[in-house]
Amino acid sequence: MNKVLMQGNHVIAEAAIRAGCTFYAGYPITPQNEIPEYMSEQLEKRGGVFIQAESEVAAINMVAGAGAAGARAMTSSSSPGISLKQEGISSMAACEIPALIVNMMRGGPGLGNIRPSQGDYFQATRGGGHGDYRIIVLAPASGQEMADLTMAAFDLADQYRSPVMILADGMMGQMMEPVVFREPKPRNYDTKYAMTGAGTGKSKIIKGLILDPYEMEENNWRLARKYARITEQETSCESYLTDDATMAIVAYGTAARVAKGAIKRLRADGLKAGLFRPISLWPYPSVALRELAERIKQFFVFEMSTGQMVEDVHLALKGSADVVFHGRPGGVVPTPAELANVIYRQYQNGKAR
Amino acid sequence: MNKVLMQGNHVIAEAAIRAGCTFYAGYPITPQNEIPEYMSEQLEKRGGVFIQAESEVAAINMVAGAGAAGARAMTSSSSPGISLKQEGISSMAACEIPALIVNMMRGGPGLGNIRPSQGDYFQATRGGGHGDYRIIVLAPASGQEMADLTMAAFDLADQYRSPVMILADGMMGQMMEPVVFREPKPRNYDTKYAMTGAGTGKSKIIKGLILDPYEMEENNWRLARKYARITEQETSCESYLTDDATMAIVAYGTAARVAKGAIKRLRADGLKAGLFRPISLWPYPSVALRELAERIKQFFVFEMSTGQMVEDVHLALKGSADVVFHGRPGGVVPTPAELANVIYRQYQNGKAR
Amino acid sequence: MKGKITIREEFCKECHYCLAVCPTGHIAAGAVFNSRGYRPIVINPDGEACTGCALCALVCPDIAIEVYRE
Amino acid sequence: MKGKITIREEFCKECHYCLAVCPTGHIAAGAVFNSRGYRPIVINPDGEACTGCALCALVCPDIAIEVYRE
Amino acid sequence: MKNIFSKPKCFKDNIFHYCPGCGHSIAHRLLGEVIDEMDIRGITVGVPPTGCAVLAYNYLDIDMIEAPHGRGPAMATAMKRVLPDRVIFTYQGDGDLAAIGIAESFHAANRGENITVIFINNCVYGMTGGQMAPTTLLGQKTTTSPFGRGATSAGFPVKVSEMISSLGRTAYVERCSLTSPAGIRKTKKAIKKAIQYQMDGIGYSLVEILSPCPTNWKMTPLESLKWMDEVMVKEFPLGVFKDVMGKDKEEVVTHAG
Amino acid sequence: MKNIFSKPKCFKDNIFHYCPGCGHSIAHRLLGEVIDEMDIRGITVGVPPTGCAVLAYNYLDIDMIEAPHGRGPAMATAMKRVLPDRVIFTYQGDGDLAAIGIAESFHAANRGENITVIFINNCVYGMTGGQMAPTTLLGQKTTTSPFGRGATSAGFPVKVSEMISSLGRTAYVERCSLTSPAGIRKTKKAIKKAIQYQMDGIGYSLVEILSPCPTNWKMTPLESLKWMDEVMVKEFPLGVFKDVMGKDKEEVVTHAG
Amino acid sequence: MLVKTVFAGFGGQGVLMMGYSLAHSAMSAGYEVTYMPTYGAEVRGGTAHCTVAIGDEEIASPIASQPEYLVVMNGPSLAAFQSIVAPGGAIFLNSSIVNEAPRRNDVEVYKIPAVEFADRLGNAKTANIVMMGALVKKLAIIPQETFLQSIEAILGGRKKSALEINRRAFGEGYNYL
Amino acid sequence: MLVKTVFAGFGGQGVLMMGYSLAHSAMSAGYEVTYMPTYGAEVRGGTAHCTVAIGDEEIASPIASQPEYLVVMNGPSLAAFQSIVAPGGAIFLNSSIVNEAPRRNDVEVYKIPAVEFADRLGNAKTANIVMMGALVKKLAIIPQETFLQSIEAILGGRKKSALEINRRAFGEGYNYL
Ligand SMILES: Cc1ncc(C[n+]2csc(CCOP(=O)(O)OP(=O)(O)O)c2C)c(N)n1
Ligand SMILES: Cc1ncc(C[n+]2csc(CCOP(=O)(O)OP(=O)(O)O)c2C)c(N)n1
Ligand code: SF4
Ligand code: SF4
Ligand code: SF4
Ligand code: SF4
Ligand code: SF4
Ligand code: SF4
Ligand SMILES: [Mg+2]
Ligand SMILES: [Mg+2]
Repeated sequence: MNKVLMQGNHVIAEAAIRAGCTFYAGYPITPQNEIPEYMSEQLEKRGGVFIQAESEVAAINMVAGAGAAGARAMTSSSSPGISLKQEGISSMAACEIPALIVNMMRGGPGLGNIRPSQGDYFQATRGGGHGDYRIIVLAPASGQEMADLTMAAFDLADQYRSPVMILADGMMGQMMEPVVFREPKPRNYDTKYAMTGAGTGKSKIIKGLILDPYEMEENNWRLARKYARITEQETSCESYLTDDATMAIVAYGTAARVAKGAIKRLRADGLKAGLFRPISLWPYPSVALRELAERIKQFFVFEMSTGQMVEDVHLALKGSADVVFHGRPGGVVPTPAELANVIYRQYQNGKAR
Repeated sequence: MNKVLMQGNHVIAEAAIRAGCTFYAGYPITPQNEIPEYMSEQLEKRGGVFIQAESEVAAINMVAGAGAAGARAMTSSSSPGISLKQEGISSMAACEIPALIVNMMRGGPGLGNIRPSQGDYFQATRGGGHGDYRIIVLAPASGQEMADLTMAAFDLADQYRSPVMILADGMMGQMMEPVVFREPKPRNYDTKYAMTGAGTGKSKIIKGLILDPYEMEENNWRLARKYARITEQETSCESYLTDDATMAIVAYGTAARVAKGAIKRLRADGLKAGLFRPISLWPYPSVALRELAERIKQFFVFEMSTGQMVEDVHLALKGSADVVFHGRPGGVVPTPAELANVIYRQYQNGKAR
Repeated sequence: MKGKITIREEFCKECHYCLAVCPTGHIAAGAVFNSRGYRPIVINPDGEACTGCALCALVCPDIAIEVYRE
Repeated sequence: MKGKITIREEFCKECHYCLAVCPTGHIAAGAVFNSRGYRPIVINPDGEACTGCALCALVCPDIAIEVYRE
Repeated sequence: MKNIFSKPKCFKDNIFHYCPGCGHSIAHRLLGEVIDEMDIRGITVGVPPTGCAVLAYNYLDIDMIEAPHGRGPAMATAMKRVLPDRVIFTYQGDGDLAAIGIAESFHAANRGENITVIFINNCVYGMTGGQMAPTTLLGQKTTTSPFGRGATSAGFPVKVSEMISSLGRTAYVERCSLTSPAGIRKTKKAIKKAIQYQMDGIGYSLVEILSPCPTNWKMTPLESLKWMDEVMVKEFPLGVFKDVMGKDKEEVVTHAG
Repeated sequence: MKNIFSKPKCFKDNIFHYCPGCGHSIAHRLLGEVIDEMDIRGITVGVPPTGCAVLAYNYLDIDMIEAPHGRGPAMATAMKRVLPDRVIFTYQGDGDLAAIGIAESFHAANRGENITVIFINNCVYGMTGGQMAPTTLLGQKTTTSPFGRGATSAGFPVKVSEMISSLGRTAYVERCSLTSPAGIRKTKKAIKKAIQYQMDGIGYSLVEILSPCPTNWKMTPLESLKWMDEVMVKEFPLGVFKDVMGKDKEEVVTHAG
Repeated sequence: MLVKTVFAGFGGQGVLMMGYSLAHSAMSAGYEVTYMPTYGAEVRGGTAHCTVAIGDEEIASPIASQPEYLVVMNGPSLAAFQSIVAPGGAIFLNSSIVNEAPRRNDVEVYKIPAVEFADRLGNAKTANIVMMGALVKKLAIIPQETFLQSIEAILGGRKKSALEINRRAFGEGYNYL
Repeated sequence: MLVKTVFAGFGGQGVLMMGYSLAHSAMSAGYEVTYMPTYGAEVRGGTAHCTVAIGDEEIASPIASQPEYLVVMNGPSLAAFQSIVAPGGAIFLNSSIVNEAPRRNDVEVYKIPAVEFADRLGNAKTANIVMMGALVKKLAIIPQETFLQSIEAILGGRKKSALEINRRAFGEGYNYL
């Protein structure tokens, strides 16, 4: 097994190519420029198509075209660029076009800055676009997971004919870690829908327009059932040191890494802390969290935002446990020690012991 | 008081002009074309500026420019067009530029159709754009409210230096009802920030870029405090026949109208139904709903979507009452009788009596 | 008779492009509504014979005319 | 001496545009780093006198040169 | 007697949803005839627009994928790059191509994507009820230019063929009109040539088709044709604007036929 | 002795964040000098881009409002319409103007908005680390064209001045270069004229400024100037492309100065 | 009280105007009222229709599922809409154009040769006003004069003579039943 | 074990390369490792820096708050970063360029005249490798040879002679302390 030291952005790009991605379109934006840069060189060398699109809007629609034409296709951007893709994403969800969308989040709203942040959780999980739809959102917390989830994302996209998003941030994108690229699954999905010309058979249509409201309603429920199926089958999370824990931090991505560091310190200081880390942000691992809440009654939600995922925690727990929120928005990544201090202060009066 | 019979779209446009709106930019899309059409004629006649923008993206940024220049400015669109405005909205929230954005929702996702729908609730209330921000979202349920809330929206926008959205749908936009235009409040707000040239004084900057993450973090919390202030002061809702009710429908906009019709029927059939109607969707009237739940333990959430606002109901109630969801997505507006039937079936076994 | 046309009455939308181009006056405006609210053209009882030139079909936006020739 | 320049050392970024245009060779590359890691230009001890032509300032991207003339 | 004219083979037999006298359905038919004649139904993918022609797939019996308003060229770009041996065309209105989609149109053309753009210029946003389009004529009244389009606030009509043909890597650009049998025949020839160029790998082609929208022009169909011949074509002269295989710019004829 | 050259009065005294030899700060200074000379600091509003010049407000002591990437012309359009007696300019890079913002740029120009666009062409996306821009030259290596820009996949460089000047309602378009004292003086004159035209109500003006980006070109500053004079200017010839008050197109000079 | 009326016909038959005038006059007569037109591209080519609801309290939904009244201007509209009329309701037929008879036998049917009347008045376009005369009479909740004033308010600065024709058209319908 | 090292200097001094080579060799030596560079426009003109964390279990955060080691290639970087070093840690100074002495007296300070060494080897650009020699020695967790192999792996197909200079530069730093 070949371990390589690679920057997160490169890991995603390389994993994508290994997973059979043959089409990339994107528009530069920090902190994810290394993805298009890598693609511009590697796809060209390895027989794929790289297009630097004129905008994020063009990029997402190119990816829709490539995905509809049967290619494994992807785009990547960061927060403001992802906002521009929302009509396209909604349209792809409606048209059920598989593709990978990467969001390396940065500080927002607006231009904000280019530091790591988690302010786009709502946008990713609630549909920043219009209408009743969801996309699968995966949040890696290490270089290795960047590789693995990128490959998994293409499979999920194919399996459910849906756009899938990798939601990470500037730190995940820029950091280098050792990574092992696993063998991707063979692409073994029905692609009969693909727009390749009708041949001698029936012609195919891909569309989101359904003028009749009752037909549209039925279609909305059909999609809703698909989303329910995904929720049942594709939810994933990690529980870390929760077995004996008296309180659990809930955090994803970069925040979860910081939390792990904090947990070591907290345990050294006598607070039995654990971590519940959602890996799929949509579907949210509500069931697993609820199960955990049967034993643990103190949850400390930590996000690099002013509080977004915390809503999913509340929705999962529905009042069955105490939930405290701590946020560090704007591009700040606190140190494990800082976070441990906050948590320690919160629970030191024996509350959570 | 002069009562006029006017289409919802025209009501909004007229109310806006009366409230001092002097700038409109927008791009055609059904079912809100009558807003730009009205504006193209009336603003021209009444000394304002109408621009048919080249796209929704251009329109929102024009409105940002006009708002920043000190004008009362607005744009309007429907679902797909609103998706395209998300980067602009996030940017305006970051730059704290006041303006009115109207979304006459239609069936989605994607192109969908042009019938009335409520599938953009998440997008409107959770920030379809990137980063930690909120905009005020108002949901009128009658022609009169279209007029009143449009005027109120401009005041809120000025008071909080924030984009404000009117979230309605094709039915609200197309339907005619008698309306009385109230006298708007005088525009009495600090507009020192406006980009009018520095004169002989200090120059001003409007920006969302804050490269230093700690400064950005502080800014995010400052905005969060503003949002908390709005939540405290600007939440609004209507309670209808809830005093003696054993169950309450929770619905907004068009759905709430249908619900009112259903309630009459249900009460005739012996089910003491009431209605809780959020008028401000963000900030959500959680406190009022929670108070209601001290007495009523059965809530029936009805949306013309597959279920979006229901999350806010859960978040407000945190398990303290039973919540049932009923959705009619895709452009369907059920009749009051249909809705009454569903509710009756749900609660007839004495559960809610 | 060299040519012949058949009119697909449900397709015709009464635009009268065909009338304007028919060199022989073979077509006339109709008077009877179809189910979609249009009055399809009819063969002009007073017109000359159809030459099968197909000009009417060429300009017809609704493929409402089929043309036959010997 | 007809002219004179002063160099704002913290502003200079060592691009040497000024060197390239000074008609009198009055400017020379510097050797000492400023706090921002650049070596600002210096007055060339071997150069001719400054004429105050201001070409150096005109091309300087960093407004690092002020020019004086009698 | 032999049938010498009926619907194209690659057509579904649906009644068009278009208004009486609308040019869209003529353009559709011509496309269909070309696809038949070139025998390319099986390898062609069309990208209809958001606009009145959004339902083009109800008529053309070929693979079709809807594009969000204005984004057809971006989609088509990707499809052609992924499937270089297929025939890919977009079909776009003037709002779609020249307003919301100008960026995608400009850049696909500038890149010289080997696709074909069928561009229906009817001076108006048809589908949404007759608002001003980039191509609306000066003085023309629409629902959003109730006093007539004024250059000071809305600018001059956008000349798509002129602009696109000025881009280095475009191969073939022609403007045609549907007002007469000759114009219709010429349009068909242009479509065929455009697709042939694509198949021969010569590059990006655009056929601009002046097309009546009687409904929103508030004219009868026949009045519409007259207005096109007398007024519209003055602003949008017909002719070949670019043909990298022939002379660079044919004489510009100002009337159809 | 009299000070005959120091920072413009309308400048804040901050050290530029630009790289050594970057042309942005020269353009800023020229703008500042023009604002001083025309005495319009108090009535001017600038719209800096998303790009290396996003922080222009750290230097120019005038009212400034940041535009989302590419949207400056839309913002400026509205500001000028709302405040017709103010001087409104956008300041935009080639990515900002010609890639993501081409639609807003094209349409603001086509409407003939009475604004001034200062357009910095440095053949590259500076801020994001040197990716290919619409203006990148054929064969030029960038971080997203590692084998050099190829026409077949990326098309020819976009000629902004040429395209904008072809639009009916634009008033004044000139391309200048910062490679020499004469070029810099000419650039300043162009900026001044552009703003004068705006103040006189003559209409839309655009000054394209060829500007070095040594960092992303991977050259020294002086090498950059040489490359501009020897290579870049061949693709982007200097001169006045449009001047509705003078002759329509001055002789196009191919070298700065 | 809550009365809903659906108007249907081809575009160009003044269907939306009929609904609007009813809603307007009902408003003037002091009722709560909603008017809901068809909208968007679907109007194109096909049939147009609209719904007016008149009530004495706030009207829940402007969309009629079971309207008490249906005014039908052409054959296809009869086919499309007759089934939705509430039992015991009424259908008003523009019998000049609609030859078919309604299949429904649980509703009243009024046949008004509106085009003939209108033609006789010299303006075929007023057929819709003729129909309104009949409808307003049967509705019996809006005073004749209120309706006529609404029509005049809506048509605004039109020529006196045109207004006069409308008054007479209305009268023909009103008196026909 | 968890050791964090911050490298800082001007762009062009090979600062990112130092961090990368350390991370790479630590990975080869079997450790968990993260490497975090500065990124984005802030690199421009200013100082560049990066952080390497080496541990024997999963590393929580790649961002160093209190690094044990600081390698400083120029004066401004010393000013900017000296305060963050953990008490008891160490600062490695490129003393050829950094004239200032650290203010900290709770850390060890190693001054390496790296540019002189590098100049003597005929390639001033290898000053960073000289520094690495000193650092790797003091870190004492990565075998010399492992580090040198990493350097060679990173530089890839460079000329033998260049690689040889690097080896010697490394040796100079290693043996200097
Ligand atoms: C993002 C978005 N904006 C706006 C619309 C509404 N819309 C649909 S078609 C259209 C314009 C149609 O005009 P044109 O492209 O000229 O085509 P035509 O109908 O005239 O053939 C508009 C504005 C939409 N569907 N999506
Ligand atoms: C919507 C959006 N997309 C992308 C970016 C990232 N971005 C910032 S500046 C820039 C391009 C800068 O290039 P250019 O406009 O040529 O300006 P320069 O820096 O070269 O002066 C890009 C792609 C962004 N901030 N927002
Ligand atoms: S085929 Fe020719 S002659 Fe016959 S009806 Fe048509 S146009 Fe007339
Ligand atoms: S051209 Fe076609 S649609 Fe028009 S009237 Fe003739 S047959 Fe009918
Ligand atoms: S002012 Fe002229 S002579 Fe003096 S230093 Fe500058 S360029 Fe040289
Ligand atoms: S031109 Fe300015 S910045 Fe460049 S070297 Fe000379 S003084 Fe320094
Ligand atoms: S609105 Fe115009 S373009 Fe659309 S179908 Fe009708 S005539 Fe054709
Ligand atoms: S990257 Fe280029 S454009 Fe940006 S500041 Fe540096 S030199 Fe100037
Ligand atoms: Mg059109
Ligand atoms: Mg640039």
